[in-house]
Amino acid sequence: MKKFLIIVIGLWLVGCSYQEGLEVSGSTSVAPVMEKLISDYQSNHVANINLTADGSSAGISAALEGVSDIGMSSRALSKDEFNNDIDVNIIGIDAIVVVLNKDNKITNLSIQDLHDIYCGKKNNWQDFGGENIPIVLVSRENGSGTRDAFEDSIKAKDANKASYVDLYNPVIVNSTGAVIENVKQKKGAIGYMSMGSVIQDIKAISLNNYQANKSNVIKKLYPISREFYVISKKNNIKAKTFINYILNEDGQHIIENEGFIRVK
Amino acid sequence: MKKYLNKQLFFETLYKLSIIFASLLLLLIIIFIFFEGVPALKEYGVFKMLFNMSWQPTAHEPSFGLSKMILATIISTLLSLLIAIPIGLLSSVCLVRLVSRKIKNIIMFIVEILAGIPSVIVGFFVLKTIVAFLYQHFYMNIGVSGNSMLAAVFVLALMALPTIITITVKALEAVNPMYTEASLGLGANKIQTIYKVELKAAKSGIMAAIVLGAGRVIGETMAVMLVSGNAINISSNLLLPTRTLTANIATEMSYASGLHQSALYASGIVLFIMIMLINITLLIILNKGGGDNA
Amino acid sequence: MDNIFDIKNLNLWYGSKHALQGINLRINKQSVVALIGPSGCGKSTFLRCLNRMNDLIVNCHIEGSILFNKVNVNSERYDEINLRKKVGMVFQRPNPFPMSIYENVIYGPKCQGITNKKRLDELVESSLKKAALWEDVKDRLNSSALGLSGGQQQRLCIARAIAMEPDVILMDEPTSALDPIATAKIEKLIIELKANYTIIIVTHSMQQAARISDYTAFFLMGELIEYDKTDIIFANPKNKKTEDYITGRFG
Amino acid sequence: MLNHPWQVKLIKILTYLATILLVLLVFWMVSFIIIQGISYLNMTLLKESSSLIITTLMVVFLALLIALPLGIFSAIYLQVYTNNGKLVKMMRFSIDSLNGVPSIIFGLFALSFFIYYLGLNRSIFSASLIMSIVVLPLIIKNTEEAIKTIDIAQIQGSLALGASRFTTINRVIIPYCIDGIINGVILAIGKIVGETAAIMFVIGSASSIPKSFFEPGSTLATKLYLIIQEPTYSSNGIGSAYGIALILLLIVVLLNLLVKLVNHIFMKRRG
Repeated sequence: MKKFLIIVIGLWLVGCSYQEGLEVSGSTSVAPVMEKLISDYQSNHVANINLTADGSSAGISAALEGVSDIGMSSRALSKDEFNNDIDVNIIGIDAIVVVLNKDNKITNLSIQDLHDIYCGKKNNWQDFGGENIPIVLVSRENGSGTRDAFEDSIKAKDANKASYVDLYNPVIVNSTGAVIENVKQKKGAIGYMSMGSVIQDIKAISLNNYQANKSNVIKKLYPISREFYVISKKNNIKAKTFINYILNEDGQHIIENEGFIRVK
Repeated sequence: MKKYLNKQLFFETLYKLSIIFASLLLLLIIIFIFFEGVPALKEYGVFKMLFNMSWQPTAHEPSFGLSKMILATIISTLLSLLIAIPIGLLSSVCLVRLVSRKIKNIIMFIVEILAGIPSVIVGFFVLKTIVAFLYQHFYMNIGVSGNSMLAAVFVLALMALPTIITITVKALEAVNPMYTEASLGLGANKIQTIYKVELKAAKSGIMAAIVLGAGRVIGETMAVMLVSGNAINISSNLLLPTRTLTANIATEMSYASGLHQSALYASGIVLFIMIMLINITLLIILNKGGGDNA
Repeated sequence: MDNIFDIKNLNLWYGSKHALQGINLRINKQSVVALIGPSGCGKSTFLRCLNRMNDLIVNCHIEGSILFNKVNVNSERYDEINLRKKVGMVFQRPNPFPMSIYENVIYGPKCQGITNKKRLDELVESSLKKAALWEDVKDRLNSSALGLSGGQQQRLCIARAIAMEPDVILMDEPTSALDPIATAKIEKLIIELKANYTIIIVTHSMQQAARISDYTAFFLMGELIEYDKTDIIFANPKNKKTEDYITGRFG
Repeated sequence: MLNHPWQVKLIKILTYLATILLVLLVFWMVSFIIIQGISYLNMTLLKESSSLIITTLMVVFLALLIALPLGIFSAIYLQVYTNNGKLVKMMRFSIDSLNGVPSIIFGLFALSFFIYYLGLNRSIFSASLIMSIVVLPLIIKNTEEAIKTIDIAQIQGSLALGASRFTTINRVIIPYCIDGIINGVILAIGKIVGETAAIMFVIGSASSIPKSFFEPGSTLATKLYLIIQEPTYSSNGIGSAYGIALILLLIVVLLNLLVKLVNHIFMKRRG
């Protein structure tokens, strides 16, 4: 009986201590690609990097207060967030793609169309030249960076940045895969996700007649995209070396094959 | 003798510590849930949180109105009981009185399997059958996606059945045989005896079964989240999607932070209070009705 | 005086236990028959055969014929529900249902399909009057039956049985759970009921048998030892075993 | 109601119908999982879900390692050392209420207590801690039920022979209520294997076999939830979800058979 107690207490203590290292926190949309960057960086550099995905605003404030060495954000910093002892770098651009069911004949929609669809003004594919099938909205949950950026671009929010979409019976899911699954299963479904996540079971369409490719996105012809920012203190050398790794060839290569658009 | 005594003392204190720790766990849970949930309650106000309709956690001035979700939780629970109680009570009566002991044991084994099936599998099953069926046949209606209150009610009814049946069967078996004999003695047949006398005598046991079934259902998360569509709305059309308190927590917790996360904990507090109310009503039922089938 | 029950060569087994052996007995209409004997002698088992309550017991096997108004009721073809309409039963411990007095009395008739309110009210009044309970409860018919005293509850059970308008009322030690005053009231009631019902009563008390019964049957170890008029049984019984039991030498 | 023969017949039919409907519902669900899952139940799936099974076993092992002693000691204290005072009623109510707490609330508590307050990272260890709390009431209640069935004569017999309460516990009570404890353990395993909401915030996720308790992991149930949501990211899509669901179902059926077996053995021993 005594042996057992010692084991339990031992397990408890070991659990609590974990190694210190480079703290990276912030946007949930940037986190997946950051995870790949970290594991690649650690394979040939001695560094212990800890990643937490708790949202862009949390990442920005953590970097400003120095709680995290590097803050990730999928939205631009607001004026009062910016100060001059931090530097802000764009490491990649993520185009948000609108996806439809494979049987849906529609191949292009305008930003205004998307606004009408997600704000319940139009609810049948016939209005856009498709079949007579009601539209089923598939949306991400509150707090998802992708939803935030998408609804900003199509102006589906009111002045208080409160989303209208909830009023029109959307199917709300909390992962990209679930968006794919719902769009794949339901004829009338419409969804959105990062360009890199699209697979052949569903159909990505062009917006304002522009395909979501590298040149259209960089030239801002493709209407819905967002930059991935990393924020760090100027004097933080460890952070700077990791950021330089991200901005040079092998970092950018990883960003590209994760489906995002490289900046360098 | 000295060594022996303090070994006994050691273990008896260990017994005491164990039970004290076990009893304090509930308190620990209450403390931490309230600790996390209070900021949002204070910031947004308890009254507004309970009765405001709009849930916009990521807006500039966020609103954390839970009323639509509280209503969805209550409605889905009541509707699922509306299905589970008749089936549960009727099959319990059948098991206790109308079928042979062997058949009863087989069916009770099946009920135990249903009780043991993880809720994620029940949700998965309903997602791939009922939800798919609803969309195939009702996709022409605006807003219908298969994921709906109806699918959630079906899942919750499946969840409530084992609880209701096991406890109702126990209650019926505990009915004093003198009532049965008295009724049969007066020329009543088996069905009349069961429904006019035995169900009345086992009344408090059956009420406990229903209340426990409600408790089991109101806290269900995984299965509901998979099939309900998670849209924040309440509508008389059961084919439209809805979101319960539990689904709200599970859906948004992974990416929530700051006040948003605290608001999710607050919806956990609301759910917890609902469960405690159910436990207390259960206590009242069992104490009050304890005597009538002595 | 033609007989209401004619039992011929009745045998009963609980699994392997031979509880009733070769019972032959005739019971006349409008008479009170007492069944006496030491505990476990089978008198209650015999009583329960008369309204087939033993059917409830799982491994109970019955042979022989029980003629009720010349019809053998101890067969699958005869519906025991009809039998129990005609043969009411009162149990040892008063067992009114957890309902109101009114609902208790009309329970039987309602199960037979009598739903006309006026008819039910008449039945309630006549049954409670016959059971000498009407005066005590006529202004609180809707109050719970569990609120009555032990004696009143037993009389309510009798009223409940009478409401079925049976020919026979079986009573399984009806007063053993009651105080002497309530017992006296029940005994007086039984004697009055003799006018329109046949009453078959199992009792432990030989004084009770002597006081209220016309005929007495003495059971011992599953056999019917002697059956005759009550005063003959108690004055000069033919069988030695009956005499030993009556004078308390064993049992 | 029920006073006319046709009403009686109707209710009788409805009673039988309800039971048939109940059995059909369960058969429909079980057969759906089996039919869909059987074609995926092959070596590749077993190899692929080996990490899930190992993780699940690790959580079961550690959760029981904590909950068993705690639960048995608590049950013993409640049954042997206390009368039914006010304090004991409070303790019983809090344990019964703990049993009624929905698993999502345990998930919230685990996140705020283990992860934020104690600073543990999202790992199998944290999941095991919360699961030990979830199953604790089950262990206590089953052990108590078993202790209750010991007839007082045996306990008094031992005490009468001068044995202290403590030795009576070791010699009479614990050996006697082994089957109650085993029942509790089997039910607890069933609950741990099927649990998702209570551990989803604290267990993280992983696709390889965990090297230690302090790594994130995926149990059969949490992985099933992920695959149902995102079938495209798993090797044979929704198929592996059906496969895992079938494995989980087999475990549940096995556990229920085990309970029947244990009751049968000990019923004979108790005579």
